[in-house]
Amino acid sequence: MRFFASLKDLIGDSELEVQLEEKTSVRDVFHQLESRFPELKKYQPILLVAINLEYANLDAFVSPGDELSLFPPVSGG
Amino acid sequence: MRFFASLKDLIGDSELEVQLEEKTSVRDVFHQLESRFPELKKYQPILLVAINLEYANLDAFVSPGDELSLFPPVSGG
Amino acid sequence: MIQIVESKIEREEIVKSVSSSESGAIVTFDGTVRNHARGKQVTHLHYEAFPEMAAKELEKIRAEAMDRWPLNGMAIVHRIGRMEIDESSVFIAVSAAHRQDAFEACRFAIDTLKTTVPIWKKEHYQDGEVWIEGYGE
Amino acid sequence: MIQIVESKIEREEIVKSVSSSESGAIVTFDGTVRNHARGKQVTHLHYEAFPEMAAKELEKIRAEAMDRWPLNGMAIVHRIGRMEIDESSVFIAVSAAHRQDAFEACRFAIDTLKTTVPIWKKEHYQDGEVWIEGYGE
Repeated sequence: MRFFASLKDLIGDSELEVQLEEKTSVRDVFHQLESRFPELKKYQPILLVAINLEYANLDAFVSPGDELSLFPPVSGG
Repeated sequence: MRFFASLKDLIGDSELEVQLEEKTSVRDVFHQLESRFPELKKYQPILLVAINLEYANLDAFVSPGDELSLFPPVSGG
Repeated sequence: MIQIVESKIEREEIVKSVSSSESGAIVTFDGTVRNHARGKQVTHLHYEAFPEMAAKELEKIRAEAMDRWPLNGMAIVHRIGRMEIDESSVFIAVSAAHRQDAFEACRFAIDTLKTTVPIWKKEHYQDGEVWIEGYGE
Repeated sequence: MIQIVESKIEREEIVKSVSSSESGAIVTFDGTVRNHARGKQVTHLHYEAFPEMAAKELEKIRAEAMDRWPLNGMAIVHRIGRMEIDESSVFIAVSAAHRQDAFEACRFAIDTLKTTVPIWKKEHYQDGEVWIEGYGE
């Protein structure tokens, strides 16, 4: 998994390896992560999700080998 | 008087001295000019008029000493 | 900066003239000479101005834009004389704290310029030349 | 030209990359670092990107713009890393035969970029720093 901006600061790292046994929803991965990083909770309503460089949402599924990224709303420009 | 673009070509000069005895409407000046340059007629509906560098119209008056300019619709940019 | 020039337009210089630490956006419009118009191949252009009045009308456009939008700066430079394909005939730069204002003011400036500023374009083709008078597009 | 760069943005080069003899208009948007934001004095900015995905999203913006408007070219360059006041963080150049298309496509590109491209800005003040996340303006 990859994290950016304040989410990276919160996790304390830009990458994290997550073991999946099979297809899992992003929501489940997020909740597992939330149990380790309780502050993640406040991100849920605004969180952006990408799977393999494409936007997805919390109901999407990730399989072993996929690259899942979580980040806050963007502010480029 | 000053002329620009195709009007200058039509008159054959960029300037022309016109003798005014007193306040005269631009329309009258135009008609005097039209008697010398009949091709001016076709310009009447589209003609732009400036007196002393400010836009005016055919009903405006010019006095001796004023600078009257006539030109076609603009196409800068 | 309001200028009517006879030489090549220096874009970077004009952009610098409007930039400021208060600005978050600079929008520019660059009018360039196209190689075709009215279904004909254009070889080059010639622009003529009523210079004193054109400068005055350009100033009016800037004053009105600065009044209508919260801008930090606006520069308008129009070139006259002979111009080749690809060269710039007019360059407008607008700076503002917020981009919406810069976009709207820049568009207002070029739209107004094309109807009020006494400058005329003559298109030269292989087989002749024509004064363009008034804007259809 | 779609680029994410770490060095100063070269505006003239980007404009050249979109200019063509078929174009009558080039509109550019230049996003510059303001010296204040949210009521605070800004000392400098830092931009971070999700680089592979940001490049992909910028390409999508260009593809959609080229599809929706009759354009001759569109270039988008975003700088990341540390930026000082007055420096450009993003530069967009759009060329088209007609100015309306260039204006609309340029505005579409910056508006879309600000909501879809994974790049984040951190504002640095005298007394701290804050990640800006999401756009209010």
